[in-house]
Amino acid sequence: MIGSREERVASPWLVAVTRLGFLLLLLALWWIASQLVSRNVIPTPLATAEAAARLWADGRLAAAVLTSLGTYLGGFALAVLVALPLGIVMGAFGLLGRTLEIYVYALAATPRVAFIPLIIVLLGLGIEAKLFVVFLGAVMPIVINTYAGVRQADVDLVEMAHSVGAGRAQIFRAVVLPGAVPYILAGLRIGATIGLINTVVAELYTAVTGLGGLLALYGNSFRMAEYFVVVLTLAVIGVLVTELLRLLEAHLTRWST
Amino acid sequence: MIGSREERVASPWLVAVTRLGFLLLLLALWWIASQLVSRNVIPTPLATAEAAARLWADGRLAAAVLTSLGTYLGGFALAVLVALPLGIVMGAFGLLGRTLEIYVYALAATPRVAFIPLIIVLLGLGIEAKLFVVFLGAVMPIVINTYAGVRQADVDLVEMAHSVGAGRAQIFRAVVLPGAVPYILAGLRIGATIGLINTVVAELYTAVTGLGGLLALYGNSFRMAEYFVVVLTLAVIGVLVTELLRLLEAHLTRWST
Amino acid sequence: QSDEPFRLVVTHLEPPLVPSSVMDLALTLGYFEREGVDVELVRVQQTPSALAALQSGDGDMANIGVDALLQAIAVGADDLRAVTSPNKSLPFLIAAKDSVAAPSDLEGAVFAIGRIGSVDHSLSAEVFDTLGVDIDSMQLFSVGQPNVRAQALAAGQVDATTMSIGTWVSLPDRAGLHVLIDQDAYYAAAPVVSKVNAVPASVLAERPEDVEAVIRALIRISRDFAADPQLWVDAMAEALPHVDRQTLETLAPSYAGSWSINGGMSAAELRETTDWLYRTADFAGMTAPSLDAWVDFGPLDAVLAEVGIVDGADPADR
Amino acid sequence: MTPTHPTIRFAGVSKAFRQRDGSSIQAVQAIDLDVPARQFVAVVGPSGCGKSTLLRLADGLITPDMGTVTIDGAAPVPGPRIGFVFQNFRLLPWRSVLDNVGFALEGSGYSPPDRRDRAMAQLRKVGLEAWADQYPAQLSGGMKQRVALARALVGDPDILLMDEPFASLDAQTRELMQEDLLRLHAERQPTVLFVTHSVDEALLLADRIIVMGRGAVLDDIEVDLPRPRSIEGLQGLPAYATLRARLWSQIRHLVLSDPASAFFGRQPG
Amino acid sequence: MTPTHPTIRFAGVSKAFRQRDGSSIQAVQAIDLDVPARQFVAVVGPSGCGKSTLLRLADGLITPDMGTVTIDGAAPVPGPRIGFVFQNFRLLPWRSVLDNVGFALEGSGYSPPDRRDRAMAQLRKVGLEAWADQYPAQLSGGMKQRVALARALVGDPDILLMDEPFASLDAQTRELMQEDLLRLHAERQPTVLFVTHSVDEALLLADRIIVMGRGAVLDDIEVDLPRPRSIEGLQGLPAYATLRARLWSQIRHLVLSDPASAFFGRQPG
Ligand SMILES: Nc1ncnc2c1ncn2[C@@H]1O[C@H](COP(=O)(O)OP(=O)(O)OP(=O)(O)O)[C@@H](O)[C@H]1O
Ligand SMILES: Nc1ncnc2c1ncn2[C@@H]1O[C@H](COP(=O)(O)OP(=O)(O)OP(=O)(O)O)[C@@H](O)[C@H]1O
Ligand SMILES: [Mg+2]
Ligand SMILES: [Mg+2]
Repeated sequence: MIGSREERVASPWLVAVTRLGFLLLLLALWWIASQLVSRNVIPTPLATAEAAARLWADGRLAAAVLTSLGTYLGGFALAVLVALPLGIVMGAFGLLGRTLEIYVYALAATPRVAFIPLIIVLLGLGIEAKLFVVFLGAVMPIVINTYAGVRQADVDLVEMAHSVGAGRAQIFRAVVLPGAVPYILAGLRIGATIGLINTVVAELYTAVTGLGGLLALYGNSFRMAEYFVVVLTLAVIGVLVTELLRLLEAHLTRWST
Repeated sequence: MIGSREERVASPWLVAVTRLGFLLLLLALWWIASQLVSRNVIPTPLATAEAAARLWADGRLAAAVLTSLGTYLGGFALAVLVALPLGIVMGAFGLLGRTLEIYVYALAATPRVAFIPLIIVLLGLGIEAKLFVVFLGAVMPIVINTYAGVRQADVDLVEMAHSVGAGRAQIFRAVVLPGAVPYILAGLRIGATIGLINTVVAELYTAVTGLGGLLALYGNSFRMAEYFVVVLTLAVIGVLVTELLRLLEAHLTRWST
Repeated sequence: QSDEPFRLVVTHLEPPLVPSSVMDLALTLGYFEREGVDVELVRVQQTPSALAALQSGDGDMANIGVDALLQAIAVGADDLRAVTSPNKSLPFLIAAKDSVAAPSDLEGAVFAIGRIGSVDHSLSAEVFDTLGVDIDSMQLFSVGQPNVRAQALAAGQVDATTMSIGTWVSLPDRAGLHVLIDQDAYYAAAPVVSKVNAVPASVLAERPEDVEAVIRALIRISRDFAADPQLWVDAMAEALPHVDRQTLETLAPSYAGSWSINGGMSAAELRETTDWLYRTADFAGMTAPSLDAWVDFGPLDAVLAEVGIVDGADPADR
Repeated sequence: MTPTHPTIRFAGVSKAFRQRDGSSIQAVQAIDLDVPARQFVAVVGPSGCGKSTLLRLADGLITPDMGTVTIDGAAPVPGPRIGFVFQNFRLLPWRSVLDNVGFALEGSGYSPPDRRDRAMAQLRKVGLEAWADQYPAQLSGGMKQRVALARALVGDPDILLMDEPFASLDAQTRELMQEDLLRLHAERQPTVLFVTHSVDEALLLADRIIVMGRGAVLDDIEVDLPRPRSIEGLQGLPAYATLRARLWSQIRHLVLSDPASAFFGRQPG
Repeated sequence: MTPTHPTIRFAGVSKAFRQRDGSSIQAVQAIDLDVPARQFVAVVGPSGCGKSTLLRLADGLITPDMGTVTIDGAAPVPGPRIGFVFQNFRLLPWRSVLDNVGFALEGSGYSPPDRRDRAMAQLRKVGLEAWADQYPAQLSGGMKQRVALARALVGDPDILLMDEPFASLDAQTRELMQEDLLRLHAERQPTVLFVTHSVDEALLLADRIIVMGRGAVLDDIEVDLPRPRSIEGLQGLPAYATLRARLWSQIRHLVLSDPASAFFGRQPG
């Protein structure tokens, strides 16, 4: 952060206003694009709003959102439960970390689609398979960032903690984790966005349900206004979750001026 | 990092040995899985090795790797070129960052597949569309981590830089960026892995080429040994790129004991 | 005429084990070349990508599903026209677990479809209907892509599903599975044109000779294969060295009547297909277009005038 | 560069910091203070009384809530012409010792080799020439402080703002550094604000001593001792003993009269 | 807890640090040193001579390359019974002042309210009771140092390792803290290793003074001055003047004789 220490916090009101301004700009661009691109590939904002009202009224959108949210939040929660301890352990035990990291990266770099046949055989087409696909997508960024955060722990503070006789667990809880919070939260943000993407992937490649199912339906029948409604719904879910994470971060780093 | 300051660096030899040991463990598990899972869904390691030799001999794998690498590295490079400045600017100008962040998260949370029809209409089926898909995947983690890293800049050091009369650009170059290096590198790692995944996605959804093409080909015709060869090739590329990033990180953080 | 290669978009990644392989083989066997057209095959995974390619100008002709073409035209892409069909009847079949001995056993069982309202769903419903089985008595499970459906069946996650014969024969291990309804019975029950080659109006206007040359080449190769199925077996064996020759030998005779010798465009069949599709859920509330809103017989008729119509093969009624 | 001799002026300056619980701490309160050109002013006062805040205000690093800070009539602009030694060193961990010192010159048009030479010369003056290529993590506390000192001095500043610059140095090195600082002041005559905890150090170095307490200036003492000064020389002078006693009792009074202090009301031991 | 009175013993202890360029710095070299139970030992010496390293060795935070460090015959085990005041404070930025002090008790079986009470009592002793709920970023340098002091003392340690614990305190607060430390030592008689840059402070507090130079122990001086001591009281004693002069010239010699020092060969000013 640059600028003197004192200019650091933008007022929430100002932020709201500039965000709104940017939204209007995006809407204008969208409208222009809808006019320029031929063949109705891009629906107008108005047509999209109408489609949204329609989908909301007949309850389809809400039902799909609920289904997808269940998959998404479940898979993401699993990913957090696995990734945090794994990242921490990898960061804490240097040799273990260095041993596992290449396998973590290898797994992270392998497309989820590639595992779909295997997942279907082992987990079927139902919620287990979907949760696993979401989990696979969200887990890696959290592991990678947590690992990086733990390795960045302040050696002076760790030495201080040793000097008061703190055990490994306590050093983690009191020194290493609080220091890694900004990393972990950036990892959670990335994991949350990728988890959402993978929710759609899961809904397309195992039993077709939820928002992914709607996407396929409207995509294949070229109902672009409805299609855009689904895409925007996904974007809104993404924003809500990452904003919640921002609040969490603000809470966890309230000590910094 | 825990343990006293002195235990921090595992010898490269030891790391190589434990990695190899873990690899053997994985191979053993793979072999067991290939025996247990019915219907040839999992080929044996041996069958996979034979398929690899075959694919390598007839030049198909090498050609696909070259094609995919071109797309991958091109798209990733684009992502880095856009994401670093964007993340930095968002971190530097608090209001701008707070304004844009929700849109960045929204974009990050929207499945790439959802944009494919639009991308094809606007950019066609060729390399431009592919580069763009890779770019879209890799850019977000880098932006998010760079943004987080820049915001974590040490306020004391920034104030010191102000006191010697450093300008914004210099403060960035000398204080903020070096401090954000671990964040940026974790972001690059995640971006690199997602970029690789998106390379495959791009190759599946636009003109089918490269490793993504092979994956679809062997997947659709259930040639699992060949399929595994492609998956493993992707994993190896992921490992190579992230190891290169590790070397870069070691170079950039050589000052830390 | 353009010096650019003529880009033919196909939705398969290697010559498929069905008659639409003529597009790949016409290239490797030099049929296009002989007709004086420089064809470049562009491979995509699915019909939506192929359609988008036509719209972006990155493809000149695309082999796509009729349902997708009609959907696209319905929402405004009204300059696309079907000009020929090398694979009007996709050889679909219904495969099932051995425990499902007869279609009636499927009541209460799990049947996998692409998704509610998709073509495979509607077609299968039609097929079951003629056999006196109500598809709604089954648990329908939306599973998406054909290869995923096949995998789900192989993994025992569903009891039966529709797939193409090509997918069926490439399944590596069919133990415990069998064909419940074969492709002939399937087509007899649901005789609709499934795929056509479509071109945008701009290509029709700017490169008419190329369009005709492509159609001519496809007709010529289809006629050669119909005359001597062994030709197809040889060509496929060369193109797909990993496929068991025995498989090709078995498949070849079953395609005897499937080659589009006259271009595969029967006005009556196309009209029926339109009507049928517009009765399915995906087209609910829309009115069926007239034939000339999505078909252009012009190029095909020009070709047929030159090469003649073979009687007793696919009808060329207008 | 030829030195200029600026005047620092605080006029009614107040500065508060917000605290976690929403209340604020008045770090500096209604300060009126003129530091004439070339003057060497020491600032003493109990822990937390606002000394560091005063220095940051003088450099323009923070802006007052009320009142104005001016240097020769204009708002202060931080830069190498104002050397600042921070209480907590603030070295860039990713730069070598040499490049940390050179950092202060980067905005000011020196060529890189020039910068190196000047930084190296300054390192020599603080006895760390041999450490030029090491990183801060490898230095002892006193060595870090000397690097920070070198960085503040390398730009030939016209104003020196020093926050306990010798606190981490051993007695002897401190004495030698004090000598060097006195020589520098005699030669180039920068205007100096020097925070120290040592009354003796203040008396040795300063023309004038400001006593701060709870954010305010409580006393302002002219040090009319003859120069050149040395500890030994001073100790014989009656004026020195008087001043020392006055300062000592001032601070003692401040510490013992602060109801928030643990030493409130305690009798001298 | 009832105090125990441990003996610290260094036997042939050497410790080197690797440098960037591959060479190493011999921070501490062949040190033989016995600190008997209850003794208050001050360590003085020029910047970078290995004082902080000696303390870290005594706490078991680093292990010697050669030789052994023992406390009552066993290898040292860091914990709240050994209080360590670090030169650079090392407060946890994400914990309140109170919780920073309480941190030293977390491994040792006190109940949370007990911990709070003890930490609060200790904060009161350093005059920061009112700051208990603030975070370190809001403290001045001297306040941070006092929090670090409170943390080291809160466990009623039997051994105190203090690295310039009063360096950031104003003269008066420092004097009061020195009194408190002397009282504590008289009452509980912990074994103390106390690094300081002030010869006067060493003479005021210590039973014995170790002079270090370039990693080695160069002198070991018994301080046979009567207790209780005070600066004023000491200044009249001839023994004090003798010791002071001896120490002063020792360090001066060390600083001026180090060929790596800027002050090498300089004549006393
Ligand atoms: N972590 C480290 N890595 C490399 N060198 C180190 C490290 N810690 C200390 N040193 C070196 O060891 C020597 C002794 O350092 P130490 O901190 O013990 O000095 P000191 O006597 O405490 O000095 P000061 O009074 O300046 O604090 C110094 O030369 C220092 O550069
Ligand atoms: N960034 C900050 N946020 C909140 N409070 C602050 C901040 N900086 C200083 N303060 C408060 O302002 C007061 C004055 O602080 P300052 O650092 O100027 O004291 P000081 O005289 O330098 O003390 P010391 O001698 O201990 O360094 C203190 O009460 C301190 O807690
Ligand atoms: Mg201060
Ligand atoms: Mg030290």
